[in-house]
Amino acid sequence: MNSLAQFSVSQFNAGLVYACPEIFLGLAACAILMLDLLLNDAQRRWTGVLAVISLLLTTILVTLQPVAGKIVALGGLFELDRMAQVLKVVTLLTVAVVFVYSTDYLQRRAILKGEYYVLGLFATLGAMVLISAGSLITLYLGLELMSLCLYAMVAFDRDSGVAAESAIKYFVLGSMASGTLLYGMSIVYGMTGNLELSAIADAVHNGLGDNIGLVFGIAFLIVGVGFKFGAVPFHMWIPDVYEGSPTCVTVFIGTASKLAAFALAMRLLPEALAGSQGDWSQMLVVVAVLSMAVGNIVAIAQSNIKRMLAYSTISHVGYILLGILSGTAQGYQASMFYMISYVIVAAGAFGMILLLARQGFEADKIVDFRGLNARSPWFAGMMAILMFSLAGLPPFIGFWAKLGVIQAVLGVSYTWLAVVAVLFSVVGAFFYLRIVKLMYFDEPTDAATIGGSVLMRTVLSANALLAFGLGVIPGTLLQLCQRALQ
Amino acid sequence: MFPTILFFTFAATLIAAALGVILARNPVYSALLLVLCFFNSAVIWLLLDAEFLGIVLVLVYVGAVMVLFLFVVMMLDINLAELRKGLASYWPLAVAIAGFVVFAMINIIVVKHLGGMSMRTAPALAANYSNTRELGTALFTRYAYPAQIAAVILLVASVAAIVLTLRRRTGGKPQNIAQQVAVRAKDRVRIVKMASEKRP
Amino acid sequence: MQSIYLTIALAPLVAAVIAGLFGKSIGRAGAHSITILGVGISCILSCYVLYQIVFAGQAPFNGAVYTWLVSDGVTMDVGFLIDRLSALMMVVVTFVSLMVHVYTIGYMHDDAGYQRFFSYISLFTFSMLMLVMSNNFVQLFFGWEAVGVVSYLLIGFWYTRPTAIFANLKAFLVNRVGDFGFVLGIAAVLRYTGSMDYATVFAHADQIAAAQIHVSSSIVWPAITFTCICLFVGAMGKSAQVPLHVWLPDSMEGPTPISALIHAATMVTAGIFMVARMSPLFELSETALSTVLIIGSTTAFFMGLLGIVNNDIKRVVAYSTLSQLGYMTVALGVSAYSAGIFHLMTHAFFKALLFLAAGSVIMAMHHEQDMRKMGGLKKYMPITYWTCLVGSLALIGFPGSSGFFSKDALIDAVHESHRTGSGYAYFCVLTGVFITALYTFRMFFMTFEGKERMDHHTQEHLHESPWVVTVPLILLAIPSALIGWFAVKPVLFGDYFGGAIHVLPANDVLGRVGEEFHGSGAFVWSALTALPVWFAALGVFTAWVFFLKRPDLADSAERRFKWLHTILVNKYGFDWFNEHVIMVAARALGGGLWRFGDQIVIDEGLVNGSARTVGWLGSVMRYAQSGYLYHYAFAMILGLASFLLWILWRT
Amino acid sequence: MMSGGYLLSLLIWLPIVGGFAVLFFGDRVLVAKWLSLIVSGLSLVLSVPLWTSFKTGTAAMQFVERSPWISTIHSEYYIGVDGISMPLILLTTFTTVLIVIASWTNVEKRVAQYFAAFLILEGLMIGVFAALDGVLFYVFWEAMLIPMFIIIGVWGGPRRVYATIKFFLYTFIGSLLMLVALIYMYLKSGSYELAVFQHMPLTLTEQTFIFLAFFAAFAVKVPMWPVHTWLPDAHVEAPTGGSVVLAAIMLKMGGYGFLRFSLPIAPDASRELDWLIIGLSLIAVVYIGFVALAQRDMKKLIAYSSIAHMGFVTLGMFIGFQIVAATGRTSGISMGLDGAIVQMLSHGLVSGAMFLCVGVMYDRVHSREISAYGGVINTMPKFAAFMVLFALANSGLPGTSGFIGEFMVILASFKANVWYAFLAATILVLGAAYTLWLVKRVIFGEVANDKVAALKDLNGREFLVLGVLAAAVLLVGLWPAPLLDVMRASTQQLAQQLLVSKIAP
Amino acid sequence: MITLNYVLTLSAILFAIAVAGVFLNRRNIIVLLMCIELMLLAVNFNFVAFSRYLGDIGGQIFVFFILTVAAAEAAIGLAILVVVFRERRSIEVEDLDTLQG
Repeated sequence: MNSLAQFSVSQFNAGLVYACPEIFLGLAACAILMLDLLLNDAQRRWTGVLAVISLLLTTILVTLQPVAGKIVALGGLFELDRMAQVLKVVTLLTVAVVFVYSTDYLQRRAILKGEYYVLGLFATLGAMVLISAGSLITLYLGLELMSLCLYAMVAFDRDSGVAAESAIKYFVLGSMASGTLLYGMSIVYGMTGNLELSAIADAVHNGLGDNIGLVFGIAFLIVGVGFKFGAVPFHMWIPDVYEGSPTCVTVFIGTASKLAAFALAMRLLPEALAGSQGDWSQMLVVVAVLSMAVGNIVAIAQSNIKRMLAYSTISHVGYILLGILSGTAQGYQASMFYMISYVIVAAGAFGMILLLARQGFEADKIVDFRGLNARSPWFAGMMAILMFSLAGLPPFIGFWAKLGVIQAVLGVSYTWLAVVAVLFSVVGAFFYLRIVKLMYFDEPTDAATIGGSVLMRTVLSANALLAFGLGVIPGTLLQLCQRALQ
Repeated sequence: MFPTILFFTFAATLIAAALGVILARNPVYSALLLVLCFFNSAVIWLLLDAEFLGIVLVLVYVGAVMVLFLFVVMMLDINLAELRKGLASYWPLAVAIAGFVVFAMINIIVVKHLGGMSMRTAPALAANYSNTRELGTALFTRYAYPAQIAAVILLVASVAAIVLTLRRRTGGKPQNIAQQVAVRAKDRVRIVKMASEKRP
Repeated sequence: MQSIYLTIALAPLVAAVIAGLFGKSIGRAGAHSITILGVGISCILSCYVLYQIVFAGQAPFNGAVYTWLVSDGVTMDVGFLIDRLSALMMVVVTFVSLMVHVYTIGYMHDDAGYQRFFSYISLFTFSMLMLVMSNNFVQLFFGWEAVGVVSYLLIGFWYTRPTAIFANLKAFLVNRVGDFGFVLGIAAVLRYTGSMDYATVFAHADQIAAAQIHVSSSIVWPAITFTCICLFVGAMGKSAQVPLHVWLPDSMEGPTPISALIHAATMVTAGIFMVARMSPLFELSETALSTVLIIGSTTAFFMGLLGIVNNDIKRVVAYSTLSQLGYMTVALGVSAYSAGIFHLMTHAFFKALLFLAAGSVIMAMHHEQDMRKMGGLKKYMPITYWTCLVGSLALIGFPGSSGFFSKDALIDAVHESHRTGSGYAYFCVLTGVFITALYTFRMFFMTFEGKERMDHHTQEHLHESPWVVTVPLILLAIPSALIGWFAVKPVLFGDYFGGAIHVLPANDVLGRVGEEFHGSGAFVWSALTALPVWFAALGVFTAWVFFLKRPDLADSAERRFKWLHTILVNKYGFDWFNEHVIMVAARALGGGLWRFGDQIVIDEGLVNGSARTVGWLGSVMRYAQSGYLYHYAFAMILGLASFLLWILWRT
Repeated sequence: MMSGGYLLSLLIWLPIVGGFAVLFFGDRVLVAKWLSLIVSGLSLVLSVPLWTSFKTGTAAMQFVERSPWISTIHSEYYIGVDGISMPLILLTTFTTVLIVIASWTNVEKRVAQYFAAFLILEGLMIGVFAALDGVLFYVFWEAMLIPMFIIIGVWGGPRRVYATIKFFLYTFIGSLLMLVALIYMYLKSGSYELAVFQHMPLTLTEQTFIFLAFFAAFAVKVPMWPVHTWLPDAHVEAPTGGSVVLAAIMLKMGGYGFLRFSLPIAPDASRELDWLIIGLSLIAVVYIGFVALAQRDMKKLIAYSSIAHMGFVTLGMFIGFQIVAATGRTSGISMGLDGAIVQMLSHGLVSGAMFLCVGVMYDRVHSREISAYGGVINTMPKFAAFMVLFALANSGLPGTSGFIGEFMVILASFKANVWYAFLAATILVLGAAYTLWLVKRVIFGEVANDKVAALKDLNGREFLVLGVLAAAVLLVGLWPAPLLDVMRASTQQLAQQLLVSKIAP
Repeated sequence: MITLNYVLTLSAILFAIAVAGVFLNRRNIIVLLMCIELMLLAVNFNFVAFSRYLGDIGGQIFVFFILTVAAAEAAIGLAILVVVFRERRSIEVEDLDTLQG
């Protein structure tokens, strides 16, 4: 009971500097919550604009932070390292993009409410807390802050029965997963006597590595991590939630929350439990293989594109886990690159659905993409870039992601795993191709012009072109990931 | 010895009540049994020298959360007759799996001693040890940051709950703050200039 | 000199290209003028070359024109080897070709594809010259295939005729079967000598002789035998030896000039020429030569028989060609290469003559080829009649005619030989003489003598062919009749060929025959008492009896020997076998492999099957996603439980 | 290594950039066409210096460009050509121009996209042949699939979707396994440079797996039996231009891959597994030859013929080990290699021309069934002449390009084993049988129906395209020496590399 | 003396009961929410016990936050439940099967 002994007020206050992006974002969210009250429905778009501005400002704050090595602050509960910085920037920008995509969609469906942005900002805040967590407590609180916002956002369209259904499924299973995660945390806490990640890591290194008690706790942790990621067999919520949620929330879940899940996994497994890498990577092998298999195979049978993308997410999670399970710095870098590239591509893909959606028409059936090339060659091209990227074809960003993780597993002599991974990606290519096929080979059944504001169209194009540009010149992002995880 | 007996008594009640929660046909019973669970837990926590948390558990959970549960159960006007369905059809398998999970957990905790960890004995407490003060000190110094996050979580919870459940009744006359703020004088007051009447 | 050789080869090519590509603009006259000019130049220069080599004593020329390619240290050139053998062949080829060119002016007069035809035959001349002038195997093969292609194009010249396009495909494919062997032979030559050049290869022939080929773990063949037989398979295709002879009769679907040029005088003899050229190799393998001998004699005898029953004037001549090619092959088989070449030369003249005469008849008969509808043409077409008679006599080996010298020497050589199969061969060639005479004069009598069996309309328009037709006939008749007198001594018994043909002393049957040679006159005289002449006379007599005097006898004989007649009419069933067994089997095999192997096993089974399996798995696995929360939770717990199980099991 | 400015880069990127330009400015059909013609023509012109400035007599890479690309995985933008790849690049630029001209009027929908796809494809294909870095190679290799997928899928026939997806997945699966092998070698050597791969020691087991992975990629592309069934489908459904580029260049990628990767990187495994390749090659020749006989669709027939001819390519490449085993000497290895490369080039010209011929007829009659034709020569004599020429070239007539490769491979394989040569030589008969039978049924004979009767002979554009190809076929056939001179140093070096064991002591 | 074993075992059983409650229940979503509370309770037991036996206040702090979060979770969960009920007029788990496949 010596907590006070280590504590120094001045140090704590000094540490607040590092948390200033989080503080700013929290304050901004509160401010927007208040300001929104002052706007009438016609002016509601301004809430979105403010939210995006605050996100961009936060991004600037994050990038301004000089990071060299790992900074631990706020009583050890806050950690700032390069990985955190990169992930935060990506998360913030992703959310900003998601907000841009969402506004039109919400407005056309007459559910544009300021709370959407507020909850989104708070969820982002939760993700940031999670990314910068230095202790199991902050890890958990950040996770819950984000999850609770997401539960609410899913159910946000109160008139949609499927949204409510998916919300309750998400909520129940998510809470259960949190509970399991917590159980694991409690065991890890009990085994190591510490909540701080660095202290846990030390304890694990000092002889706890293979301890059955610790492995027992890790099993529970992996259930929690697996759930947040959406890895098989903890993936069951993903298709239902992706399909049922309003698409603008789906894209949030599919992108920003995945980044947070990645941070969760990275903080827990490689950082805190590096000493038990042999154990958790074996569990992850099973999860990864199952994810790749189920994700890719079941996606073939889908007719709803959101659902298909959900299964696609599951399969990509399998690939991301490949990098993590390899347990090498190179593998973590590969996973991080994969994660970021996946987020870029997924945001674009959902953005396309949002672009095509109209009043009373979700554009979430795969066949809704039929003949897109005839309707809009430009956006068909963009979607094709995204799909080929998801399929892992060069010269698109998805290829480098796959290259990295395969390199990672081969690096630890999991040759069979690499072969399995590539075989399943062939299966996966099939359903991405199907969308390209519909867009290019079929005649349109729908002659409506493509809507969307200029801003949204610009951002969406930029998003897709990023998937192409980073595919041609992936070096910068690869280096970023490399430096983030030396 | 006495604490041990107390522990076993309350633990047994706790487990029985917990089983009741998941098996009871009427959600009201479940809720009440859950209340019982919390009471028992609170007692056991007291036995573990976590006085403050024990009390908080009763106050917060029994006093607030469970009341909320009961309130919702009542409010939703659920047709209890329809709820009288049994367990999931694959329940033998489910129970077996659950049984296995329990077995595995206990095996690891008790037989394998959690890798030697669960053999540990509790350190003695200082004579002037105050659980509440310790907790308070920690919470408002070292853990100030998570405390703030917890505050945000509660804020989010209330915002979310309101967003999800607040319905404006048609025919009601709610305040429209935005309208009120945005109002301008010319909308409300019309200055009419009238030519002075001329006397015929 | 090299430029002369080049001119000889290229002049017809240039002419062919001009006539082929610009036929429309230069017109008919232009086309035949230019091609005749081209071939004429070649012919004259060839004669000059022959003169230079034979009489002026010029040394053989062996040199490259340009390097075709170099790979792996093996240089493949385009080059010429001009020695006595090739010079002789060049003269024969260009001369006959020139005659045919002239003749064509008349024969193809009304044909729409006039220019095209001239272009083809000129191209053929080029190809044939490349073949005979070659100094290496690659160019030999080039010429070999090129003449095949032109033959293909010419047989199918009247491309709307179903029979013609069937025949040309057949010709090409059967020839390809031969080439199949030929290529393997060339490959073997390269394998054991490391060169494609005649000179080098022949110099290293002993390397082939020393080598052995492991056909399987237990069977070992001498490489030389293998090589020679493979090469001979090529010759069998081109020179229409049994069983690869089937294309030649059908090739008569082409216009008659090319039957004369390609399918009698030149191309079909390429095989003979090639074997003679390869004599340094063949000499080293008794087995190969025996094979050659047996195949040749079989062809000579059995194909001759077919001539007796056929009624199509051109086909009779064609079977005769087959039979005569068999004779030449027999000569090769007994190492009497010179005799083979000599017969080749005489045959080129008289057979071209016969074909052209037949063509002349056909023209007169308005493209009627059935001899049963002819007869008594003698009085309408005297020049044709007389030239044809010269040709026929040469063919049957009438003493003093060119064919007599070549054939008689050949038979003597066979008689002298003790090679395995020579007894059989002797029987065949001897009996063949009788058969030759029989079918030749059957044709001659049925066409020119006896009753006029044509319809009235045709009869009214019968007349002698124009000069462009008759002049070549006459020009060919002269060597047909006379060349033997001059050539027999140097070519057969003198050392005409010098180093061009290589015969081991032990095999030198001609040398032995030559010991009794005392000048052409004496040769003729002594032959009068020998069997072949009497056999020939008997043949002519039989023909006279059966087909002129008492045609009813022929009919009764036909009835009596129905079975034999049936066999002969069906050409021993080769065509039936090829069409109903080989072709059907090949197509059935192809269809079977395609439908079963490709479509069912690979496509349906492996490719679509695995796709379907994945799709099926997907739709099955969807059911796990039941929509029920408790299933979802259960799946998670199953995952957790399996982790726990793994932990427990691990310890 | 000799440097040559930025010529190769220009060759790669000019068509790609040009393709995008066509996409953007191609709203007016004529603009798209002329722009495409200019870009492809310029590429052809630019590729000529590759030949003229090429230094024969050295196996070193020429026109080398090298600059850092992705430092984290030590992958470089590293390109260059040697005697093996240079002719293939020329073939690519040459064919693309012809395709652009040939497609001038027979594309009706989405013209700009069509031409753009071909231009982009051209750049990517040149990239494949020029890449000297494993990752760079792979990027081009895979990216190539995309335009081809679109070409077949958008402008193809009725079963185009099945065909194009089959094509895509078939090749994708093989390529990914190759990727695994590339990464494996990178992890071992720390570089993606092909030259490093070629010189790094590897155990036999490693080599075997690497070889099999490469085999999966290249055998599909070649294609070898039994992974060939995508090709007939793809060919039949593809538009003419697609078929041409597929036959003329894409199939060559597999052969090129064997030369550049399998043989030099895994020589010991190649030696151990040469029976597999030789066996499959011979099956391709004989089995596929028979299958081709049974075809009723012209394109399918030519497609099968392609498979059979590509069998010679693989046979020629892998025959070397058996030659050494049988004769104890090395002479013959490089003849097999030379033959294989010449066969690739020749097949590019001949089968491309054959597909163009079919395209010419298809444009008029809209049928590819053999039975829909007959007696085409009566109405299209000029066309018939070309078709017969190409058919003869396809059946390996000396004097045409089709002969050289086959001949050399047969010569080489005889050195190894009589039976190899025997089976290989069956193509003389089978090849002639299916090709000329096709000619007989389509070209010769009486006019079969009204559609044939109404046929119009070649127009100037078609005549130009076929004429140029015919000239090329004859030129290569009659004087292949310059081609062989260009390749010699490279193939001889490769022949030596094959014999040096890479198994680390 | 209450050993750590006892508490951990109790917690394990509670946890299992809670989990079983989630996947056995096909009746009523409210019970699911209760099960989740139960699960968190089990976890809290662990933390409290470990905190005591390790002599570290951190565990109890964690419990404090878990309680907070659990309250918030309950609020949001119930809110969602209300939304579901308004849409479906039912809170049966089995009725929530629109989304599947």
